[in-house]
Amino acid sequence: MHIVALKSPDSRDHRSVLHPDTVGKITALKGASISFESGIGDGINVSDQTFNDLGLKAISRDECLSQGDLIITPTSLSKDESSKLKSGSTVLGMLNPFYAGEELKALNQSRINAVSMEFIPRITRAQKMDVLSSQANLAGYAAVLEASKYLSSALPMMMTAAGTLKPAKVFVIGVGVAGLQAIATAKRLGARVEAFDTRDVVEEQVKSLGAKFVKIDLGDTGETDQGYAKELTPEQIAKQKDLQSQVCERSDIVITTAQIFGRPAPKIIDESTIKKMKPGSVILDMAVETGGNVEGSIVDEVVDINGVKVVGVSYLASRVSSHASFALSNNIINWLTDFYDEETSQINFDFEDEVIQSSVLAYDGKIMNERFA
Amino acid sequence: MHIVALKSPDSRDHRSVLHPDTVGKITALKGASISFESGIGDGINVSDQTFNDLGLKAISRDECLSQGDLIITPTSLSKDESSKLKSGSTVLGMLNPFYAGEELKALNQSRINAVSMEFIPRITRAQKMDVLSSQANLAGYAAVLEASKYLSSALPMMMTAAGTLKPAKVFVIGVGVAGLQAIATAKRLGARVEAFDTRDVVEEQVKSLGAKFVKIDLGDTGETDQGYAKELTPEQIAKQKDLQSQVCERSDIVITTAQIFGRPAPKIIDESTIKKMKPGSVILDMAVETGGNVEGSIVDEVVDINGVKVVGVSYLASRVSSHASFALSNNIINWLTDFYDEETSQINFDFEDEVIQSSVLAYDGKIMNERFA
Amino acid sequence: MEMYVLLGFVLLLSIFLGLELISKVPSTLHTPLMSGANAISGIALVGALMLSSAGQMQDILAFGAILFASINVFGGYLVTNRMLSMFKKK
Amino acid sequence: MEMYVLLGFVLLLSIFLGLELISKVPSTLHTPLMSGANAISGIALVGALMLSSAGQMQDILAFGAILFASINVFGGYLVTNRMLSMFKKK
Amino acid sequence: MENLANIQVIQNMIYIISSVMFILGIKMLGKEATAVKGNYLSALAMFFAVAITCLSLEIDIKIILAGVLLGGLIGSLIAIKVKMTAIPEMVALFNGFGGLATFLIAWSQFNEPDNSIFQHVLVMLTIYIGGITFSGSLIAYGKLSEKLKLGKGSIVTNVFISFFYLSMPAFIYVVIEPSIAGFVPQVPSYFSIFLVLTLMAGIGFVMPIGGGDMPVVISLLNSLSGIAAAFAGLLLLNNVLIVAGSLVGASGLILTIIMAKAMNRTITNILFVGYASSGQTASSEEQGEVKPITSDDAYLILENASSVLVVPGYGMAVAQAQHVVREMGELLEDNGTEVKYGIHPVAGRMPGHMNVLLAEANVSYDLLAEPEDVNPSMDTIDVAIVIGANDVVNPSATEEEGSPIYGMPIIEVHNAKTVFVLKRSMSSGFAGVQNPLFFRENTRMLFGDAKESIGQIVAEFKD
Amino acid sequence: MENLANIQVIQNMIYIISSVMFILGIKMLGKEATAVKGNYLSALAMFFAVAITCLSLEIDIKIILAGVLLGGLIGSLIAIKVKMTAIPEMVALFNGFGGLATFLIAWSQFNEPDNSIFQHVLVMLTIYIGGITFSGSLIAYGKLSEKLKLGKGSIVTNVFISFFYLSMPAFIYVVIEPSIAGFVPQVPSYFSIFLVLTLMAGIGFVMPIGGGDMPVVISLLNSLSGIAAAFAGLLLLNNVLIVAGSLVGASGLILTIIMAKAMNRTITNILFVGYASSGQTASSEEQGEVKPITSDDAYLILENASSVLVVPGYGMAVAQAQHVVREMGELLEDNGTEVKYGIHPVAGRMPGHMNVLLAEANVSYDLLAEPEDVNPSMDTIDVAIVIGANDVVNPSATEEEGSPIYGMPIIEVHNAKTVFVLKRSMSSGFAGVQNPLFFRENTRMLFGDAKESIGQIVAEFKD
Ligand SMILES: NC(=O)c1ccc[n+]([C@@H]2O[C@H](COP(=O)([O-])OP(=O)(O)OC[C@H]3O[C@@H](n4cnc5c(N)ncnc54)[C@H](OP(=O)(O)O)[C@@H]3O)[C@@H](O)[C@H]2O)c1
Ligand SMILES: NC(=O)c1ccc[n+]([C@@H]2O[C@H](COP(=O)([O-])OP(=O)(O)OC[C@H]3O[C@@H](n4cnc5c(N)ncnc54)[C@H](OP(=O)(O)O)[C@@H]3O)[C@@H](O)[C@H]2O)c1
Ligand SMILES: NC(=O)c1ccc[n+]([C@@H]2O[C@H](COP(=O)([O-])OP(=O)(O)OC[C@H]3O[C@@H](n4cnc5c(N)ncnc54)[C@H](O)[C@@H]3O)[C@@H](O)[C@H]2O)c1
Ligand SMILES: NC(=O)c1ccc[n+]([C@@H]2O[C@H](COP(=O)([O-])OP(=O)(O)OC[C@H]3O[C@@H](n4cnc5c(N)ncnc54)[C@H](O)[C@@H]3O)[C@@H](O)[C@H]2O)c1
Repeated sequence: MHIVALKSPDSRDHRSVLHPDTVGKITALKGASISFESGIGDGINVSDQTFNDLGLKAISRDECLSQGDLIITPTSLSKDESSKLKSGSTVLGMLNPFYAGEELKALNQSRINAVSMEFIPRITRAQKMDVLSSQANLAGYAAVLEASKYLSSALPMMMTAAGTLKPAKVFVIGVGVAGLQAIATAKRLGARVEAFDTRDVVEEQVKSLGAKFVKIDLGDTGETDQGYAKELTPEQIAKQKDLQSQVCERSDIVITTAQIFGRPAPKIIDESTIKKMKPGSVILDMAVETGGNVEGSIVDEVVDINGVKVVGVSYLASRVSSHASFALSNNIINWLTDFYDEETSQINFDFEDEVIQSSVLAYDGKIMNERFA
Repeated sequence: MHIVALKSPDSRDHRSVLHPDTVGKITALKGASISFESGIGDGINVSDQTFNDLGLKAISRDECLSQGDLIITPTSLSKDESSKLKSGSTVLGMLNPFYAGEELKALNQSRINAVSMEFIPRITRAQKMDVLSSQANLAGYAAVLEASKYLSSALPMMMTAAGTLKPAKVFVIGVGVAGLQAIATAKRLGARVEAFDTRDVVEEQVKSLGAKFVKIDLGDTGETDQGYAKELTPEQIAKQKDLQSQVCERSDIVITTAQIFGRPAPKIIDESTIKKMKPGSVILDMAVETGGNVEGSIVDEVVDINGVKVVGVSYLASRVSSHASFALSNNIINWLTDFYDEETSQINFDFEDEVIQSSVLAYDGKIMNERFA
Repeated sequence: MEMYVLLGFVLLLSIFLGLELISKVPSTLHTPLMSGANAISGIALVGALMLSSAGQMQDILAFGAILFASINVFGGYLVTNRMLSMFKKK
Repeated sequence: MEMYVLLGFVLLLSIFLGLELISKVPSTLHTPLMSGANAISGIALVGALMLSSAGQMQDILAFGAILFASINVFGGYLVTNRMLSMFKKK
Repeated sequence: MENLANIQVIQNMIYIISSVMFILGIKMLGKEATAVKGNYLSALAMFFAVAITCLSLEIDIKIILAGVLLGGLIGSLIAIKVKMTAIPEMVALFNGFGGLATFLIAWSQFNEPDNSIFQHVLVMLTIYIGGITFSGSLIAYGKLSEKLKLGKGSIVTNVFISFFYLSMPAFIYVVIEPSIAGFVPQVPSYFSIFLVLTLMAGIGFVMPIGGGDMPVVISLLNSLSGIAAAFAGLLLLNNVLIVAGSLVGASGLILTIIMAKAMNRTITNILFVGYASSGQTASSEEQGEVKPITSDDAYLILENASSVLVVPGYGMAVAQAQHVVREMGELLEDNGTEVKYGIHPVAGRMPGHMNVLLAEANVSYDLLAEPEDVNPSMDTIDVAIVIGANDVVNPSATEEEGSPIYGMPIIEVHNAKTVFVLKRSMSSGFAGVQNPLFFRENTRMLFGDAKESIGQIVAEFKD
Repeated sequence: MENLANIQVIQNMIYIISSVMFILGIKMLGKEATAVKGNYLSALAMFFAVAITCLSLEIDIKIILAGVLLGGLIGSLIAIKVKMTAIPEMVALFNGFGGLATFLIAWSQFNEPDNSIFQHVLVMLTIYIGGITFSGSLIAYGKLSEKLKLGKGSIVTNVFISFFYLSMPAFIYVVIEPSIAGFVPQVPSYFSIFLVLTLMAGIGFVMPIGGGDMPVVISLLNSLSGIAAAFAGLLLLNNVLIVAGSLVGASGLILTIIMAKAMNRTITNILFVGYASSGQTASSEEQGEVKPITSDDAYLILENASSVLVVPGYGMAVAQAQHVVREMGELLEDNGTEVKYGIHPVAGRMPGHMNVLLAEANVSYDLLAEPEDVNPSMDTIDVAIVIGANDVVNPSATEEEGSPIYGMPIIEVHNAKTVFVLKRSMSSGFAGVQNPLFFRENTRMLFGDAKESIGQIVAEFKD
C-alpha cells in the first residue's frame, strides 16, 4: 500500500500530518511505502531532507493524489482534486464534513473511501485517535498566550516596590478540552480564573484545576451520550448571557470555547455585554471558525469594540504547530495501526468495530453516515 | 508649581508616565497643578477624558514644554525642544544620557535641571523609584511570552493520549531583575529552565525560583558596589561562550539579558553557537537596544539564522504597557513626593541626599555627574 | 521493711507511668487535666479515713483532714466536669 | 497473701508501663526491640538461681534452668547488640 | 482476726482496681474524645476507694459523716456556683485543701506513739510538702482572684521569702535530729514551730511569682499535693494513696513542664527569676539577648494563637518552603486561627518574587496583604512568623536615621505580640545590616532551614 | 537472721534499681538514637540482678558456675557466629530457651513441699506458658531456618494441633482438680502427662502458621516468655522477675500488634486463619473481597518499601492533593525509597491534567514515567499508590473483551507487590465500569479524600 501525506493548502495552517518523531511507526508497517508532499514540514521547521533521511519520499501534490492508496490529509480535498484520486483509495484526515459536505459527496462518487478523524467516537479506547481533543487541548493553551498578547498588563500579581500590579482576571466560557487547558494555562501564569459551562459535571473539573466555577442556574441542561453539550433553549441562552455579562464586566480576558458538534457555535456574548467591559480588555473567541460565540468576532481579525479587543484566530493549535503536528500525526497513526492489516497490506474496514462505524463516512461508494447522505 | 507630563514621541513605546490609579498622589500635593500632553494614555487604553475627570488638564505638547515648571517625560527631549522650556524648570524622566548626551548638555545650557530616573542609586530606600528595576521586571515577563510566540511548540509538558509533548527548554543568560522574572515566568508555564550569570551570588537566587543554575567557572568575576556586573575580560568571554553554546544547543528558547550599565551590551552568543542550535528554536535578545548580546540581532526584527529565530524587540516592558505605566508613574511620583517641598511648592534639591546626588545630572547650569561633563 | 520496699516500688512504678501517660496532651486539655489530677489528689480522703482516733486532738485533726479532702474531691471532680462540658459545646 | 497482692500490683503496673513504653516505635527498630526484650526475658536466670537444692532431681532442674536461661541472656544481649551496630553503619 | 485479714485482702484488691481505674482515667483525660469519660472513671475509682475504706474505720462515724457531708457540700457548692472565668483560682483553692488534708494526716501520724525513724522522716516530709502546697495554693488563689495585690519587691513578700529560705535548714534539722539522737521525740518543742514555718514557707514560695505565671505554679503545686498524698500513703501503708498520689505527682510535673514551655519559660526561670529580681530593681536586661525557640514550643504557641501574620522573605525562596508554608497556613486556619500573609514589595530578589512562589503553592491572592494593610493593626496579631525575611522587617529602617536602609517602609512585625523569626543563623540579609528585631523582648528565633522548621511545626499539627 | 533480713532488704533495693534500669532500657531501645545504650543499660540491669541474687544461694555453687559458664559460652558463641541473615531464628531459639528455663523453674517449684493452692495454680500456669513458649519457639526456629518443612494441612501438623486443643481442658483440669479436692497432690500421675502435653501443644500452636507470619509469632512467643517469667516471679516472690517479665510481656504484646499491622494482618487472623484453613483445602477465597486499610497501616508498609510507584488520576485533581503527594514522595525518597510517578495519558479530564498539577507542586519532570516505561518492571515495585485514579488502572481494559474500556493500555499496577487505592468510595470512574483491581489479593483500599489520606501518611512520616 502506498501511503501519501498531504500538506495543508491553507497557508494559515502550519501543521503537518507527519512529524519526524512519529513517522517511525508508519515506516514500521509491513507492506507500506510512504511519500509526502514536498514542503510538508515547512510550518514546523522540518525540511524535506529530514523526512527523506527517515526513509520517506518527497513528491509533488499531484503525484501524491494520483499515486496514493491511502491519502492522509489535514483538510478536505476539493472536488477537483477528488477526481485525480485512484478509485478505491482511502482518504484519511480532518475532512470537516459539516462544512465540506459537497467535497465528501464528490469523494464518494469517485468510489473513494473517506475517513473523517473528527468522527472518532468518544470512547475510552479511541482517545488516542481523538484529533478534536488533541488539537483543542493545544488550542486552549495557545488561546491564553494569544489573548495575553493583546492585554496591556501582565497576568500574574506582583507586589513590587513600584506598587502592586493586580493579577488579570480571566473568564473562560465553555469548559471542554480547550477550556480546561485554557484555565490551566491562565492559572499557571498567575491569573485569577473563573469559568462557566452549561454542563454541571464541569464544576468539579474546574475546581480540580484550582479555578473558580461560576454558578448559573439554567434549569435542565445536559450532555449527549458522547459527552458533547446539548443545544440550549433561547430562554436559557438569554439568562446565561445576562449573568455572564456581570462576570465579563469584571474580567480582563474572556475566552469563549462553546461549541456544539455539527452546528454553528452559540452566540454567548453580545454587544451590550462587550460595551459594559473595561476598555483594554480582551475577548478571544475560540469558536470563531464555526460562527463565533461573540457578536462581531471575525476570523483572523482583532475587532475593537468600545476599546474592547475581540480577537478571532483561525487554527489556534497551529500556533504551536510542532506539538500540534506531533499529536495529530500520532492520532492518525493510531487509527492506521489499529486497522491496518499487515497480511493483506490493506485497511481492514471492519464495520463491527465502533471506531470504523463512526469514522468512516464513505465506503465503497456508499455514504455511511446518514447525516451526510 | 505647574507639572506637565509628556507622551513618548516613539510610537513603539506605549507607556505613559501617568496612570489613572496613581495620579491621585500628585494631585494631592499642595501647590501643584498638573497638565498632560493630550493622548498620553492612548497606549494604555485611557482617554484624555479619564484624566480630565481626575482633575488634570489636557494640553498640546508645545504648551506642555512652554508652561511646565516640572516636565515629566518618558524619554529625553530633543535639543530643539529644550530651547522651548522655561529656564530654571526641571525635566524629570528617563533621559537615557548614555545615548542622549548631547540632549542633556542642551538642557544644561538652557539652565534647566535634569533628573534622570536611570540614575536612581540602588540603595534600599530608593527601590521605590528604581525605574530600571520596575521596567526590567515587566520586560522579563514579556520576553518569555514574546519568545514563546515564535516557538512552534508549547512550553509545558503534557502527557496525553496523543503522545507525550516534551516541555520546552529555556535558557536564561544574565540573571538580573529581568532574567529572574523571565525564569519565573518560564517556570510558571511549565518549561524546564536553566540560567547562567557571571555573578556567583545569583546561583542561590536561580534555585530560589526552582530553576537550574549552569555553573561555568570563569575565575574572578564580580559586581560593582551598586550591584551591576563588571565587564569581563576577553578570555573570560570566550570561555563563557564556549560552554554556553553547549547549553544553547539543547535549548528551545534562549533569552539573553546581559547588560552593563553605561556600556554596550556584551556579545555573548555568536553565529557559530546559533548554527549549532535546532532549527525552530528561538533566541530573544533583551539587550538588543543597547547593542545586543546576540550576533545578528536587530531591533524589532526577527532574523532567521539557519532556522533559528533571533528576536529583537524594543521597549519590551511596553508589551504590558498598562502595568509598566503604573509602575513607572509610581517610581516617578515616589521621587517627586520625597523631594517636593509643600511650603515652597518647589523641589528641594538637597545635594546631601544620596538620591538627589545620583539622579540629578544637571542643576542650575552645572553638569553634576562628571561622566557627562 | 519489706513492705516499705515493695510500696516504694509501687510508688516508683506509678511515677514512671505518670510520666509516660502525659507526654502528648493537646494544649486545650492542659487546664482540665490539671483540674482532673487535682481531684485525684483528693485521694488523701482515703488516708484521712484511715486515721486512728485517740483523743480529741486526733479527732479534730481527722475531722479537718476529712473535711478538706472532701472539699477537694467533690469540688475537683465537679469543676473538671464543668470545664469539659464547655469543650463539647464548641 | 498481702505480699501476693502487692506483688500482683507491681505486675499490673509494670504491664501498664510496658504498654505505654512501646507505643510509637519506628519499624526499623521492631526486630532489635524484640530481640532486646527477649534478652530481658532471660531474667528467669534470677529465678533459676533462687531455686532450692533438695535432691538430685531438683539439682538437675536447677542446672537446666540456669543453663538455658544463661544462653538466653548472653545470646540475647549479644545478638541485639550486633543488630544495633548494623544500624549505625548505615 | 481471720475476718479482719480477709477484709484487708478485699480492701487491697479494691484499691488495686481503683488504682487501675485512676491510671486509665488519667490516660483518657489526655485525649479530647475521652476526657469526659476519663473524669467519670477517675471519680468512680475515688468512690470505690473511699467506700471500701469505710469497711474498717477507727474514727467515730459521726465525725466522718460530718466531715464528708460538710466538705462535699462546700466543695460542690463552690464548684457549681463559681463563674467559669474563676476556675483557675478554684483549682488552686481545692488543691490547697488537698494539701491541707495531707498536712493534717501527717500531723495526726506524728502524734501516734512508736514511730520508727523512717516513719518520722516520712511524717516530716509529708507535713513539709503538704503544708507548702496548702499555703502556697492559698496565695496562688489570692493572686489569681486579685484579692492579693502584693508582688515581688514589697517588704512583706521579702519577709515571707526569708521564711521559705529558713524552712529548708529547719526541715533538715527536724529530719536529722532524731536520726542522730536515735529516738523520735514526742511533740517536741520545735514541732509547732516547724508547722508554722512550713506554712509561712509556702507563702514565701508563691508570693514573688507574677500573676501570668500562676497557671504553671498551680500545676506545680498540684504535683506537690500528689506527692504529699503518696508519702501519706507510704505512711499509712496504703497502696491506692501511693499510686494515685504518685500518678498525680508525676503527671503534674510533666504538665508543669509542658505549660512552662508553652509560655516559653523554663520552670526554674519562672521560680528562680521570681526570686532573683525580687531583691534587685528588675527590668534592665533588654538589649543584646537572643531568645531561641524550638519548633515544638513554637507549635504550642501557634496552636493557641488566634491571629497569625506570615511574613515571607528571600529565605523562604531559598529554602523552597512555599509549599509547607501554605500547609501550615491551612492547618492554622483549620485550627480557627486567622492567617494573613504580609508581602513586602521588595521581599526576595525580584519584584513579585513572593507572589510567584505563593501562587505556585496555591495560596489565595485574597490572603496577601501589603505593609500598609497590616501595619496599622499589627498589635492585634498574636504571632508574626517571619520566614527567611530580614531587611524587610528591620525596625532600624524606621528608627535609626543612620542605617543604610533608613527610610524604607517595613512590615512592623515588632509590634505584634510575639514574633518568630525563622532563619539559619544570625547573619544579615541583602543590605548587610544587623537587625535589632532579633533582640526584641517579644522575638523568638527559630534557627534552621525554613522548610525544615516549618515542616516540623506542620508535623506537630498533624499529630 | 538479722543479717539475712538485711541482705534481703539490700537485694530488694538492688532489684528495684535494676527494674528501673530495665524500664529505662526498654524505653531507650525504642528510639534509634539511644537504642544501643538502652541495650547496654538493660544488660547492666541484668548483671546487677543476677549478681545480687548470688548473695544468697541455696544451690551448689558448682552447679551454678557450670550452668552459667556453659550457658554463657553457648549463647555467646551462637550470637557471635550466626550469620546476620539468620538472626530472626536465633531470637526464636534464645526465646525458647528462656521459656524452657521458666518451665524448669516451675517444675522445680512443683516438687517443693507445702504448696498452697494459689501457688499450685501459679506453678501450672508457669509450666503451661513456659512450655508452650519453649516448644513453640523451637518450631518457629525450625521453620525460619527451613529445617522444618511441614506446613499446615499435613497429617503430622494436624496431630499436633489436636494436642494443642487437648491441652486446654487438660490445663483447666490440673488447675481446678486440686482446688476442688482442697489439697495439692505431690507428683501425681497426671503431672508428667501434663508436661508432655504442654510441649506438644506448643508445637501444635506454631506448626500451622506460615513462614511469612513467623516474625509476628516470635514476637508473641517472646511476650509469652515474659509473662511466664513474671509468673515465676510471683511464685518466687521476686519483684525484679515480676517487673522485667511483665515489661517484656506487655511490650512484646504491643510489638506483636504493631508488627501484625505492618503486615496488614490482625493477630487473630494470623493465628486463627492458620487453624481454620488447616483442615480445609485452602485458597478458594479470592474474588469479591475488598480489603480496606488505614493510613497508619499504609504508612508502616510504605516505610518499609524500597520502590514506590505513584499513579495519580482525576481524584488527585479533585482533592487538590498534588502538594501533599509531592511531599509524601520527598519523604519516601528521604527514607531511601525509590519513587516514580506513573502518568497515564488520559488520567484526569484534560490532556496533561496531571502534568499541570504535578508541575505546580514542583515534582521534577524526571520522575514522571509513561505506562510503557513502568509496566515492564511493575513486578519489582513494592507498593503502587493509586491516588484517585480508576479507569487508567482498570485491568479489565486489558483482560475483559466486553468491557467498554477494553483496548486501552493501562498502568498495570495489579502486577506490583502491593497496591494501595486511595478513593472515597467504591464508585466507578469516568467510564462507569467496575474495577476488578479493587478486589485483587494484593490490593488495599484506603478510603477517604485523597488529600486527607495522604496528609495522614505524611504526618506519620514526620513523627
Ligand atoms: N525584591 C526585589 O526586587 C529585590 C531585588 C534586589 C534586592 N532586594 C533586596 O533584598 C532584600 C529582601 O529582603 P528579605 O527580607 O526578603 O531578604 P533578606 O533581607 O535578604 O534576608 C533573607 C534572610 O533569609 C535567611 N535565609 C536564607 N536562606 C534561608 C533558609 N534556607 N532558611 C531560612 N532562612 C534562610 C537569611 O538568614 P540566614 O542566612 O541566617 O538563614 C537572610 O537573613 C531587601 O534588602 C531588598 O532591598 C530586593
Ligand atoms: N485526560 C483526558 O483528556 C480525558 C478527557 C476526558 C475524559 N477522560 C477520561 O477520564 C478518565 C480518567 O481516568 P482516571 O483514572 O484519572 O479517573 P477516573 O477513572 O475518573 O477515576 C477517578 C477516581 O477518583 C476518585 N476520586 C474523586 N475525588 C476524589 C477525592 N477527593 N479523593 C480521592 N479520590 C477521589 C473517584 O472515586 P471516589 O468517588 O470513590 O472517590 C474516581 O473513581 C478516563 O476514563 C478517561 O478516558 C480523560
Ligand atoms: N470519551 C472521552 O474520553 C472524551 C474525549 C474527549 C473529550 N471528552 C469530554 O467531552 C466533553 C466535551 O469536550 P469538547 O472539548 O469536545 O467540547 P466542545 O468543544 O464540543 O465544547 C466546549 C464546551 O463548551 C460548552 N458549551 C456548549 N454550549 C455552551 C453554552 N451555551 N455556554 C457555555 N458553555 C457551552 C460545552 O459544554 C463544552 O464543555 C468534555 O467533558 C470532555 O472531557 C471525552
Ligand atoms: N539595591 C537594590 O535593592 C537593587 C535594586 C535592583 C536591582 N538590584 C540588583 O542588582 C543586580 C543587577 O540587576 P539588573 O537587572 O539591573 O542587571 P543588568 O540589567 O545590569 O544586567 C543583567 C544581568 O546580566 C548579567 N551579566 C552581565 N554580563 C554578563 C555576561 N557576560 N554573561 C552573563 N551574564 C552577564 C549581570 O550579572 C546581571 O545579573 C541584581 O542582582 C539585582 O538584584 C538591587
